[in-house]
Amino acid sequence: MLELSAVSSGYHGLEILHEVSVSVRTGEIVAIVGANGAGKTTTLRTAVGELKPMSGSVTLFGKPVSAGRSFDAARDGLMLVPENRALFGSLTVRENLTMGTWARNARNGFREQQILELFPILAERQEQRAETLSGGQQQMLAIARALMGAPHILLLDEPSTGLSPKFTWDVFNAVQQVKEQGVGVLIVEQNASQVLSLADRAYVLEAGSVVLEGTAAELAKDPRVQAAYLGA
Amino acid sequence: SGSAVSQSGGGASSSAAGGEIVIGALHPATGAYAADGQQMNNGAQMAVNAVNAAGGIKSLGGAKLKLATADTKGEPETGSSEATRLIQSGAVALIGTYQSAVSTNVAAVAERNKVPFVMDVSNADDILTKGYTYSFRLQPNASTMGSLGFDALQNIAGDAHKPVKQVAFLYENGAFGSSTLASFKSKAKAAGVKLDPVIGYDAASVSDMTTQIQQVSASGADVLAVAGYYRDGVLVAQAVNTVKPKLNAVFGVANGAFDQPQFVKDAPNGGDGYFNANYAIDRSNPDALALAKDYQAKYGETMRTSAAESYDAVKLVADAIDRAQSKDPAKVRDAIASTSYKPMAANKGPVHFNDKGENTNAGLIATQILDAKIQQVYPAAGAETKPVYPAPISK
Amino acid sequence: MTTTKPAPPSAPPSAVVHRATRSFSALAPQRTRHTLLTTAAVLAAAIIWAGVSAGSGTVLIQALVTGILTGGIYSLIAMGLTLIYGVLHIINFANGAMVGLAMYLTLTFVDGTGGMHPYIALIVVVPAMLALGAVLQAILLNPVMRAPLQVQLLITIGIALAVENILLLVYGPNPRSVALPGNRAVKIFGAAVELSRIYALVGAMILVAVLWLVLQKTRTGTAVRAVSANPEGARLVGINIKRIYVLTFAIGTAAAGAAGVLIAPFSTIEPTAGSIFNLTAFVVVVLGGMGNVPGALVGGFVVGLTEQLGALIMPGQSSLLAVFIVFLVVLFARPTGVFGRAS
Amino acid sequence: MNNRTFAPRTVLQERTDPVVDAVAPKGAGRTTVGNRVPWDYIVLVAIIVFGATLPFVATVSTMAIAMRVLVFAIMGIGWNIMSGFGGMFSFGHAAYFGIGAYSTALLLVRFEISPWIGMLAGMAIAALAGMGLSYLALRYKLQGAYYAMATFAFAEVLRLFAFGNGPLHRQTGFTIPVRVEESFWMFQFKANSPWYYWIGLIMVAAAMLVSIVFVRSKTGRYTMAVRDDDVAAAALGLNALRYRLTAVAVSAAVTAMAGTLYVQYYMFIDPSLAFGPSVSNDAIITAVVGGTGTIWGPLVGAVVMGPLSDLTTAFLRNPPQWLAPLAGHDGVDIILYAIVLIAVVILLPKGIYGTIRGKVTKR
Amino acid sequence: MTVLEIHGLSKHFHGLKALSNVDLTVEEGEIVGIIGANGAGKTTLFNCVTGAFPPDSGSVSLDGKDITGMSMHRLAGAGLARTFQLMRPFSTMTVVENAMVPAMHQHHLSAADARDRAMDAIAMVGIETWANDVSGSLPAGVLKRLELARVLALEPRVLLLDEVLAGLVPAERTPVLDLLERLRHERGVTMVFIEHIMAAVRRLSDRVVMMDQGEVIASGDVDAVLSDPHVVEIYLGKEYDRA
Ligand SMILES: Nc1ncnc2c1ncn2[C@@H]1O[C@H](COP(=O)(O)OP(=O)(O)OP(=O)(O)O)[C@@H](O)[C@H]1O
Ligand SMILES: Nc1ncnc2c1ncn2[C@@H]1O[C@H](COP(=O)(O)OP(=O)(O)OP(=O)(O)O)[C@@H](O)[C@H]1O
Ligand SMILES: [Mg+2]
Ligand SMILES: [Mg+2]
Repeated sequence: MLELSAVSSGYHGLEILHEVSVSVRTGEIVAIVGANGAGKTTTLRTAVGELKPMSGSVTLFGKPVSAGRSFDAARDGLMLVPENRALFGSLTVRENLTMGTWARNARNGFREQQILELFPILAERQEQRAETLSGGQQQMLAIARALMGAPHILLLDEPSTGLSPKFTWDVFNAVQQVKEQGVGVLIVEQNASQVLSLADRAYVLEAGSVVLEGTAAELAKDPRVQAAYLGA
Repeated sequence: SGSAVSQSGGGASSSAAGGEIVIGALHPATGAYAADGQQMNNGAQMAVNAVNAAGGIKSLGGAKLKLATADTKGEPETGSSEATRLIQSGAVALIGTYQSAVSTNVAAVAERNKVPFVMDVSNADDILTKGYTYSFRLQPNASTMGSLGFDALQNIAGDAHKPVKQVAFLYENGAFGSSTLASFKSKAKAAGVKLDPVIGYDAASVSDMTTQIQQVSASGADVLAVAGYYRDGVLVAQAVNTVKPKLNAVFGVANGAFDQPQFVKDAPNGGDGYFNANYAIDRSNPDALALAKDYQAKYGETMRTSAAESYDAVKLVADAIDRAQSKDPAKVRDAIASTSYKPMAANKGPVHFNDKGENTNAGLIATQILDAKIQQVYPAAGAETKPVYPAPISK
Repeated sequence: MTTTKPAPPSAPPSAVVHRATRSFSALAPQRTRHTLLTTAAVLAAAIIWAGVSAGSGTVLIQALVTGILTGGIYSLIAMGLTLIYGVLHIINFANGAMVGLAMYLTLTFVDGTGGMHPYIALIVVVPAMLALGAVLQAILLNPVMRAPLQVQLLITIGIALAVENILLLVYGPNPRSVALPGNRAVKIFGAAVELSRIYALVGAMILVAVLWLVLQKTRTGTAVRAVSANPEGARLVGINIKRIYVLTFAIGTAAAGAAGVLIAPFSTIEPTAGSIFNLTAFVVVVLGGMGNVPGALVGGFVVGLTEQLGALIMPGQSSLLAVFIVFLVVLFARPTGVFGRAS
Repeated sequence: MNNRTFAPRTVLQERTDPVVDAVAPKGAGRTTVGNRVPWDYIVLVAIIVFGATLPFVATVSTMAIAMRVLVFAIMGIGWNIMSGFGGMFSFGHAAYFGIGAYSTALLLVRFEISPWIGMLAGMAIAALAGMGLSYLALRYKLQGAYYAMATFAFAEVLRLFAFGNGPLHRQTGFTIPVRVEESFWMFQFKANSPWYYWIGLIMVAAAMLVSIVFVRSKTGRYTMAVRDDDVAAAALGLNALRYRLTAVAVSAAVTAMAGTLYVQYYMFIDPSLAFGPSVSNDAIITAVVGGTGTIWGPLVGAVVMGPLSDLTTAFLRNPPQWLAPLAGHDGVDIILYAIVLIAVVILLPKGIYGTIRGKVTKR
Repeated sequence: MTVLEIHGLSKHFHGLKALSNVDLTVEEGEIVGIIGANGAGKTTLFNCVTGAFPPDSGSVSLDGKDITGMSMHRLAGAGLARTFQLMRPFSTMTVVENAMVPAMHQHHLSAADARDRAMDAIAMVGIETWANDVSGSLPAGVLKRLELARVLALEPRVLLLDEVLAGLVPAERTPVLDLLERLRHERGVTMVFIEHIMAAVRRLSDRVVMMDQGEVIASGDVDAVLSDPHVVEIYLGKEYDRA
């Protein structure tokens, strides 16, 4: 279980997150919704140790996640698919996937075969260099790469950005399958209506603070959420 | 190595007013030419010690000499600013600097500050063609070495009844190599000796000379003359050993390698038979041999000619101060201009400066490596042994 | 070390075509064939011209053979440089100094063991240089890995100055040498060649093969390339990138060390003995495509041959002039190096 | 081309930080072009006035060091214009320095033409050469280290060309003839005359002025936009090539000025002094130690790095007790210099001025 | 009047056909939506039109003048502007300075005037709170809108928008959509936009073009295209109706 308790965090001494508490258990999907600049990305980056919290604590299965050592978090089964995807551009699709297994150790999880079935286009483009993939293809590769690491907890930062509607569904279906494999998923999404129908629980983040939390179904009915995130 | 050297430079600034007389020595103590630079500082220090031990400058009441050394790092602008510093801290005269580019700068500083500058080693002709009146040179300049070198070669070959017919000339394509080539060439032309092929190379970057030696071999030349520095000299020897051209001699013209003790260790076959016509310690002069021995004892390595030149430069300046009976640089300059100092380096007679500041008696000797020893073989007057010509170089 | 700063934002968006992308990946066959054909044609013309200028077949063959052999030496020296640039984006100005240091270590080894074969020094020198490289990266360079190119360049300039002068301090300024037992000249098509230089060429080839295999075929090698491609992504999949940086700089330094050992027998060993190759090594690296290990071998041959043939074609000029002209032409014609891939 | 994610392009600034005075970080009081007190100009005038008094207080050997500082400063300022503000990493600034030096020397020595004219000629030639090279390089999309290497090679080609060229006196180079009379027109004064320093100071001031005006100008802003993202700039109608070439030309011309000052003061130039790699390194060291992409960085860098080697040498000439065993060993001063250089760069990767300014404007 | 005419445009990358024989005509004041699966070639189409790289074959004309392969900055000067799917801010500059660049350059404004115009553009897209932040460290959604603000400051006649709504929450999308409609009505700006958000496609487009594997496979009225079974199958997905 990933747990952020009362985490404050930010950049260059500037506090962006104010005492945010978020938790994800294995086998559940948790969504974070919020406007631009609300601090969603900051939350995820703090969770994996890319950012050092100013106060509060981040723990993964009870063990603290040490800041500056996000690679250790990955090794312990915490994987982030960042907003900018951070693919290995000059490496091939296949090599990107191989690198995904770097921290896998002996964990069970998706097999390469399964992942390629999930993302058939990647199977076709195995020898293509990642930087020449289209935007959407890159997004798929980024998710696939993270899955190769057999994470216990998977963090997704706006995975549907730039994806076609069909593929957004495909990705969400994949997320569902990932969850069924026992992985905990923390997903940040603009596409609130879709993500709330997918998630078990959700948080609403505004200006660096959690303003609402609850089951996804409850939140989807909340008028404030409907106005801000579900409207046209 | 060289550790005992430069402390003496300390505190030069305080000395101007006191009884000590400061002579500034500018040499490359670091960088690619540090080996010579450090030796030259040692040589200069030995001269200072000798003068002081003999009672200092007599005409000034036994005033003691003091050497202020400065590391030029082989950079002309450092040479220039260090020269300025030495002059400001009271140096009566400067000596140096081993590299022509640095000397060019120091000569300008000396001229404008009206402080005499005696070049121990610096061969570019150019430095003294500017009408400078405060700069002097002990060492033969590059073109003198070219022409004297040719004479040496022709005489040695002639004495062995195998007159030179065709010379292949290999030179580093910088100022030194080029001016040596020019004067060698005009002498050769006058003597009716064919100069072919003439091959230049970049001493700083060359890393293999086999092709050049193959060219020499293909040309049918009977002598290979080489004007270059140490590292490239070793490369020449390696290539000669590899290609084995049919040559009567490999003949260095002011070569930086062929008369170095280290060359005997570094070159294939110990560089056996290699000639070099170069400015050198005068082996026929017992004082010079004694000096070299002292040096060996004191610093644990063989004294290089460059160190002897520095020694001479300091002694010459000391003598001039004595005769000038003054620490005034202008008076010292006049005394230097009328010197007749007898140097440790091979010379045709006492040092005599012409109005350009060149030592008209600057001379050179030829050495040959025989039995792993560098032996003076020319001129016959001071020779330690007879030259072996044709030399056994392509065994 | 913990960081309070965020990871650097992703690199800025690129121009349409990435010339600066390092090219570890497979070669684009068509472009490469085209390039090879052009290269072959230019080479043939240069050979004929040089042959005519030289007027002697032996000289020409000697130039070609020497060109290949010196080219091997150059690529040997450039190998560490290209690796370090490819992964760390550091223009390692200290590469030459490291080669020089390795020569002195070889010397010390040979002297200290009472004249053992210098190549045996590899067993000692390579690990020593590996360790040194690791330490330098860990202490001096890792703290500034996010800083721009010139910051790291300056640190390597500082390292070079320090190493050279420490050598001067410890070993003194006099040139030294080590002898290679059994070194002698052999004839190849009438060209005379020292065995030691052939060994160096063979060493260069083995080194290329080893480095290439490691980078392309091993998991760690792929990780090295992954770090080079996107450090943030590498961290996120669990790679400790600082460790990879250290590893890479260590390997690069060890490669310089191996080069130093192999060329020591035919070099004059001075504090600056390695640095004189700096210029040439830069050229080799760029010609081969920065970060492209096999490319460095090709780049070395190009430089070696250009130098030799250039000396025959333009006697009296510095042979480096020809090298730099070829270099500029190639840079403009094939900006990712003769062997690099145009993305 | 959807590869924003990758694009390992070399940028000369750390991206998260503002680099130019005109660009302050969030929340900070902003100095913006044209609407506040022109501090840059005021500071510049103060520096000149203050700096001009140095010859009255300093010893002659200090002045020799001060001259080096001035030469470094001009080179660093020049380098910073194209590499700091323009984002094109020049690893061969010696080319422009050397062109300035050689133009001056050649015209003076062979044709007795005033160094001032030589300087203008040198600046023009350097600007043209820089533009020519950069046109080719940029046309072929050389970036980052590749561009750096092209400039490096260019400087080397010039060095080797001068090295083998008769009319340029090959390796011997040029020596400026010593004149009997002092002369402004011929830029020659008696040894140790403060005029060298004052003229050099004016050159530095001119270089600074060019730098400030450039950064504050529209062209300067466009140049920085192109540096940050050339494709985006082009999509907004900016001719990226034009602004890059402008930056190169200005940078080269400024740097050429340093060549003139060098030649007239030291009275000697040869191929390695003019075009050698260490000259390029000096320009880079000056700018980086001071702070790349900042207006005042190169000046600070010159003041720090110019005297450093003399300081380490002097320090070891009379070392403190605990260092005494090291004294007298040649090379220790250089090792010390190297250590200081490395330490400064590691501790202050944004340069001395860059770091201080970052700290000050943070709150 | 026809503003933009694309004829027979093709482009391939190492044997991969990214565009083949694409034809597209855009009338003045029209808003055309481009949809298509990821990798269909939409961005490549923009790239070829705006001179980011030359097409292999085919032609593009603006106002009847051939502009094929014309450089990007000249096209921008001629009034054809684009945004980037993957944002490209001038990262050392603040948001307002980013927008000042085109304002100064295109319209020769003084710095002060340019700042005013830039502020207007920034306000229009709703990111004025970030105006003085350095753009290198902005959240993605702000950068998206900065892309838009910059081209607004340029005041082009023809605007190519590459997924400007991606990364915005619905509440943030609405003002942008309003803005785009206003631009058309008030300034008569012609627009071609790539978008995966169907609500926006429906609201904005006069006409929709569906691309697949480098080809235009359907074109016409929004509802017609979006209900085309083939489009549903390959692009919208079976679940689309469910949403
Ligand atoms: N590297 C950085 N340096 C300084 N400030 C930053 C940095 N990255 C983000 N910020 C600031 O942190 C705040 C929150 O940003 P964050 O990226 O977490 O938002 P977000 O909720 O993910 O937004 P979006 O939906 O647009 O991705 C913003 O105000 C932003 O300006
Ligand atoms: N520079 C390039 N080199 C090689 N292939 C490329 C390059 N740019 C794009 N491609 C390929 O061309 C195809 C079309 O890419 P494009 O970016 O135009 O897709 P898109 O329709 O914009 O997709 P998305 O909706 O995901 O952004 C993709 O298959 C992509 O892999
Ligand atoms: Mg975000
Ligand atoms: Mg796209």
